[in-house]
Amino acid sequence: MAAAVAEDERVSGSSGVTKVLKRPESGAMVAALVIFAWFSFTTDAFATSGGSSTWLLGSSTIGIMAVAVALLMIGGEFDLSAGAMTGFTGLLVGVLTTEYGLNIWVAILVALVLALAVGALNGVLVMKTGLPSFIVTLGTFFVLQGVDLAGTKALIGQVAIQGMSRVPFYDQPRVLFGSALHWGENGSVYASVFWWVAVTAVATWVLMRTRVGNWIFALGGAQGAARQVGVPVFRAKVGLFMTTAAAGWLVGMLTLFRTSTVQSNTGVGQEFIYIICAVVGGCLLTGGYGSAIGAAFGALIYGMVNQGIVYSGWDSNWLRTFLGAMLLGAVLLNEWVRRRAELAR
Amino acid sequence: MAAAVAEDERVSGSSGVTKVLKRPESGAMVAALVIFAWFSFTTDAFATSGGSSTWLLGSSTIGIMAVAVALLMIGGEFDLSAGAMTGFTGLLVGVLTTEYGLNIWVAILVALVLALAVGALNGVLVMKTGLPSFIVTLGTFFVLQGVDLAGTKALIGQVAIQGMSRVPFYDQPRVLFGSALHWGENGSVYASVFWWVAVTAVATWVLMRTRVGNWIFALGGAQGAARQVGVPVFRAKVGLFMTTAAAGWLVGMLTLFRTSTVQSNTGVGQEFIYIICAVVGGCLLTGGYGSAIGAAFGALIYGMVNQGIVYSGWDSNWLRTFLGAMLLGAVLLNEWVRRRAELAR
Amino acid sequence: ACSGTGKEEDASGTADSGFTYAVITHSGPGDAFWDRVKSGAEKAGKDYGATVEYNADPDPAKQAQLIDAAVASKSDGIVVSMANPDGLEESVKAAVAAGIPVVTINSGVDRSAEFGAITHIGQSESVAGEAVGERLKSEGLKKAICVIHEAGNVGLEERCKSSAGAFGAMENLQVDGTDDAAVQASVTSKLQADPDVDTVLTLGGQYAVDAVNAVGESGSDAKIATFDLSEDVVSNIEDGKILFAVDQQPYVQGFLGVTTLYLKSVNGNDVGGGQPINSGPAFVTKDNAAQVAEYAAKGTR
Amino acid sequence: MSALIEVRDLGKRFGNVIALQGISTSVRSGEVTCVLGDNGAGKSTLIKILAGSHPHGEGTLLIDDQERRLSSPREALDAGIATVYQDLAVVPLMPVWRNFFLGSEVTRGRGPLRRLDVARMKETTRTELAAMGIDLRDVDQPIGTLSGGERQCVAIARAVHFGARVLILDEPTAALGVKQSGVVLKYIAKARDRGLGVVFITHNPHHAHPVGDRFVLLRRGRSLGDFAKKDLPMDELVSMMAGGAELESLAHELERTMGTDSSVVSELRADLQ
Amino acid sequence: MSALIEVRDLGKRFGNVIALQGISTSVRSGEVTCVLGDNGAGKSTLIKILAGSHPHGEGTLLIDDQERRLSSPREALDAGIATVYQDLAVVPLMPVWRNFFLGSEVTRGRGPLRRLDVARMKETTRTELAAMGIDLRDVDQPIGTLSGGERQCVAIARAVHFGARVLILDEPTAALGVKQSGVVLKYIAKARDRGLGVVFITHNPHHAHPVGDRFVLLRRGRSLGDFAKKDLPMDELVSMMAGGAELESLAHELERTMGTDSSVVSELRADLQ
Ligand SMILES: Nc1ncnc2c1ncn2[C@@H]1O[C@H](COP(=O)(O)OP(=O)(O)OP(=O)(O)O)[C@@H](O)[C@H]1O
Ligand SMILES: Nc1ncnc2c1ncn2[C@@H]1O[C@H](COP(=O)(O)OP(=O)(O)OP(=O)(O)O)[C@@H](O)[C@H]1O
Ligand SMILES: [Mg+2]
Ligand SMILES: [Mg+2]
Repeated sequence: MAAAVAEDERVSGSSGVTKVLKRPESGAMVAALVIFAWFSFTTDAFATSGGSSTWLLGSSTIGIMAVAVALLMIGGEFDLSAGAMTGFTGLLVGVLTTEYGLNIWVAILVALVLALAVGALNGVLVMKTGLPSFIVTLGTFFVLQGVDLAGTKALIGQVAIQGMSRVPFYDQPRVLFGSALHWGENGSVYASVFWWVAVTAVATWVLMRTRVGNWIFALGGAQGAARQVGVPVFRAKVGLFMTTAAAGWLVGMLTLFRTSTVQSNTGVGQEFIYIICAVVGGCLLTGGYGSAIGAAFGALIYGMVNQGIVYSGWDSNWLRTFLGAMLLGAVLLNEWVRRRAELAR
Repeated sequence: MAAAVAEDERVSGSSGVTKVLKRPESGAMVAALVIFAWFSFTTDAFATSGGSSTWLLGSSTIGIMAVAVALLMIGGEFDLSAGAMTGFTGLLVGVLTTEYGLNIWVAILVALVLALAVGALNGVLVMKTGLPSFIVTLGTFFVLQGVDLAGTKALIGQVAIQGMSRVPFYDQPRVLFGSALHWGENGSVYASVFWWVAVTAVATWVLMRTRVGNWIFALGGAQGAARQVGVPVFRAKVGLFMTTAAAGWLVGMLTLFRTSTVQSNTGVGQEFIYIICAVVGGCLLTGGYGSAIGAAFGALIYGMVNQGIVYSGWDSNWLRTFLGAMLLGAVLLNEWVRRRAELAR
Repeated sequence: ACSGTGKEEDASGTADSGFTYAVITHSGPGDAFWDRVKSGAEKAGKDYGATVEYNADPDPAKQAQLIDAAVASKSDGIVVSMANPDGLEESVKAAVAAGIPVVTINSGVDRSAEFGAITHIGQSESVAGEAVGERLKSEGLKKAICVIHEAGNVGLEERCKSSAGAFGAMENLQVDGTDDAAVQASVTSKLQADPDVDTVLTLGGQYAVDAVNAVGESGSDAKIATFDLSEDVVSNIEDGKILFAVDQQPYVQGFLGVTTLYLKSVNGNDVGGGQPINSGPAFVTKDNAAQVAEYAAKGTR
Repeated sequence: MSALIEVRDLGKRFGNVIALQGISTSVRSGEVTCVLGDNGAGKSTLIKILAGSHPHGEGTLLIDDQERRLSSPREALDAGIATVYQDLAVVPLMPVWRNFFLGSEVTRGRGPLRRLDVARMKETTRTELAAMGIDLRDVDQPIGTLSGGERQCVAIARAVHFGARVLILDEPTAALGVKQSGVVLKYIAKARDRGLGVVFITHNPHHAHPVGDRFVLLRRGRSLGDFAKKDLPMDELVSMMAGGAELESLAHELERTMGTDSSVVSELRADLQ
Repeated sequence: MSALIEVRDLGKRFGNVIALQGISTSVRSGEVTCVLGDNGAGKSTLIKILAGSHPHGEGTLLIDDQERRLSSPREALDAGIATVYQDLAVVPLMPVWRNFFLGSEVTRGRGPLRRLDVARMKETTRTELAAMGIDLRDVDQPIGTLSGGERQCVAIARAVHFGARVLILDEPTAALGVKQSGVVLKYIAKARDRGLGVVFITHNPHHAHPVGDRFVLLRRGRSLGDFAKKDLPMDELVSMMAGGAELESLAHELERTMGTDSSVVSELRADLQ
């Protein structure tokens, strides 16, 4: 039968707009716009240069992790150790430099290697034991949390890194991880914002345009089928866990070099925020569907709501209530947009 | 073709033992035994009457929630508001009685009704919007957390209920929820332990021997298929969410009437402990498989490890590390037992 | 038992006296204040050749279980902080009834004697809070925010509440204490949103450092005060970036708690004679910062 | 006699995909309605509408002469319509017997003691399957571990067991061996004789023609007509299903590759005559 | 000529279920090996062992005369064995073209700029499917929204496209219409002519006989023998597949319900002669 060159009579017209709106991230984009507009109109400072600096900063570190976690989630796994990892790497660099006088660049490298090792361990455990990653990485999370607290305490006698800024060559990595571009009245765009954009761009490229991206979708969508058509399931999964760990390292460095300190409970409890952002950004919890840009927008929504509530001057005891209501609103809007797009003619 | 009455030649022999070991909870049972044996031998107080009272008590409240959460998880959903719910109901009764002088039984009833309403809301939102329950109940969790904190502060000016024991008729519900049977040297079995056993028994009965139980498995295993064969999906799901909320209420009452106080952050962060216990007990995170007894054993493992570490006198900074390692060990053992059973001839 | 992970110069200690003391507080994991209480208790244990087992849980129900566990394992004494006395009443009374000496520390001073404790060491958060509030007021400050880094924590709420009581216009700001970027961003936002705020009160040394960054960034000239010390806080005080820090001397609370139990064990003493013992509060300002810097660096102040 | 189910001008679209358009037919008591058509013609979609699994778009759906809009399979089941779906509607992790009775469990006892009658359900499952020529090793094994055909048989046996007035079967014989296919055809004939209305989808004209009373032909979402058996002899049915001319050219081509004596070719030729 | 794949005394069990026992056969270049048998006989299990999806239990598996134990489908693919699984091995949420090329993606560019050649992959998918008589509306739609037969065609087209030396097909024609079935048979014949070894599973003796060169019959996990085409005329094949005597009684029964003139019955009768 000849291939139908003309428009198929079984397809009613569909515009370019609905095609864009069908993407997983479309809903989150619209929700982000709505929230931005809302806070811009209702508060004075939100949309100023100074105001936007704060919520961009707050979103950026969460955003980097959310993007990595989104990749992993599309691949069908969770990483609950991601939050503790940010503290772990920061503490490691802090301890190695302030207490043992290691060269700061070497310390940064050591932290990266260790993070990757933990990531690989997560991946190998998940694949070899067949246990759900939720449980395996929860185990690593607990272990890391204990190591962060007890290890730091045992090595430096306190529970937070102190005196980081007096470490030799501190300023070199600080340029990379902790500096800021100033603009407007009192706006500053931190390095982490640029990292965030870069990570999102790379992740999107990988996901949409490379073989590995194709595999990630397949792993989450139907691991058995992926295996049957010859996707290297083991390597791809372990790689995903290592990616998340590397992102944890990056965020650890960003935190350490901006605030010049890390505490032993840094990042604990954040792992769910990352997952939330990924889901708000359109990722399926069950894997196989989602986007990196979406997760970045999810983080933006979270960051804007978090700071917007402060700008609005609402009683901050209710913070969590507002946050919950807004997140729910955002996902509802998100879902609604996507459904509309799918039903659109 | 005649039905094969004689042993089918395509089935190699299988003993009764492997049949038992194939149940989802078998691994958790073995793991619980191992952990009990370990702490009994390595510490003095663990297996005494006084020692076992503490870990039984600790396991019981978690266990009640874990069983309810396991039902929900088998049905394919999560409830992240379960932890905050325990605080919410306790605070509600506390505020209504100490501040507004409401009759204590009426207050308890009001709390139950409100809890069920929140549960129903969770369920209806999940079913009507098609959003994952992870996100919807996370929203409710945030909202409840804010209400717990800000509401309590606004109404009674502090964040913990005080003076509960001076409320009229306090002793009546206390018999039901907060009393203890004393035995041995200084052992006491609290009411919550009995409630735990009862809840587990009822849940097991429902799951294994009733129509609703059949539906729960089907909902989690393949909701579409369940719908197609006529299972009332909507009602069953909403019912499950309400069950979890009711369990939250029960635990709230048990906490309030044993300690005579509840704080505004009671239960926050516990929601994941419940999920962990259910998974350790053999429930699949993706739904469709698991057991109530397993979840109860999961809670027992968690409770024993938590207290056992204290009895062992290990440095509490490492608590989380030990906890993580032990949980991982327990699930690994669990998985190993089940695999062995499945491969057994 | 592997207690004493803090860095100790004298590894020898005294001969083992065979006593075991349980220290049970309402701290969350990794809290810097309670870490110093722990250090003090462990140092005392080491000095007296006793085993100190430190455990903590912010949930009163779980804290009560920890007390029960100490009773079950027949401790020679219990040090307990009572942030929520109602929740611990039964367990503390049971411990006393079982003949185990109990010392309360930090909070719960007004119920201590009633429950049968030997004495109470340190003062409730409210005393420190009031002192901070008054001091801020005397500095001529008008409007403050109190940064709560852990939602619903009884001790933190108490600090803010009593500071506000003494100070006047003070508003709570809830932040996420496990994400320093978020803490800094939230404080900045608050300062931008409300330019009248001239005081930031934080409840932990770590968050004071975040607040210093935030104040710099927002272009506000708000003053910063904080509960608890750390090395960075002390250096910031010396630089004039932090007005003062209030030091409840947590190390003393832990050390004296164990000491009191030890004296009871070896000599039958009832330290304090039924009266509470104060451990502070002491203010660390630019004038005396240099003196505490050394100890803050060691993590004992 | 009036129709059990009647559809008029039915249409359905998924987003911008038009899956069905302008379909009219009826299902009568004691009759087998065959729905035939190419892959992707819309047969399963039509069936899912009748079974309450998808609500319909345009057009009207009459059940017992009442205009209805089924919003759940439960409604269809309550109206006496039992369905075997092409994707089978089984829960892979659940034991065979639980799947068999899912949604229509047998209980005994009363009040809070009302419980599943496990022994009876297992027994029924075993005998119903044995009657189809499937002797399972163990009705307690998860249905996901059965072979494709075994699963198909479970689904058919279930629908036959619970079918009250209308039995809908979507390609029930596709995964089945010759023997099992024969059994299914027998079931269809029996159901018809009991006075049920049957809707039967198949690609195999040799299965459709002997048991069918009326034939609905779909092509690319549209109906090519609704024929009574007498108006549609076997050969015409076959050529309509495969689209005459195309089949001719296919036979030619196969002849070249396989030789004229190949039975595929001769079969095709025979069908074309 | 030596065999591409040879199995000797192969066995496989799942827990205490013995799915296969003592199977011996071979796959040769330019030959079609048909595997026949009842539902649940173990055909898919055998195929999954050859495709590397299950490791085998007892017995030996030789590929190119080397003893092998395949532990992943990748190994089988690398040995030139492409498979169409009965459960299709597709990822429902992914677009059709991504499924088509999954695991064997076409890229362009080099180093970090190496990227998927989306346009080419889409085009290939479209043309390969059109060649099977499936004209998709949109190769970008999730494969989960295709009809059963359309999905089947994607899986077949994929295996044919990537099949290097051995092509394994597990009931490829089950969900297909007459026309598409013919196309698949043509593909099989073509692949054989190109010198590939083909393993073909089907329930339809009319599909198996014309294209098959050797026939392996399975029953309840055991082999009933491995026959060359010349030793096994069509009628004997049919009666072996359905189990002679049982078929006879079935024909009787159907005759009673449907009348002697029914074509199912006459077909059965014809097969039995
Ligand atoms: N949920 C859906 N979303 C989008 N398109 C769909 C959906 N379900 C079905 N379709 C499309 O509608 C058309 C008809 O599908 P249907 O399953 O009814 O075909 P069929 O006649 O049963 O084919 P087969 O014989 O292969 O089973 C198909 O082309 C399919 O792509
Ligand atoms: N993972 C498994 N666990 C347990 N039993 C299994 C498993 N896979 C297959 N079986 C059993 O092995 C037997 C053979 O199954 P198989 O799928 O190979 O049959 P088949 O010949 O392909 O049948 P069909 O023609 O119906 O597809 C079946 O009875 C099935 O129940
Ligand atoms: Mg179909
Ligand atoms: Mg098969």
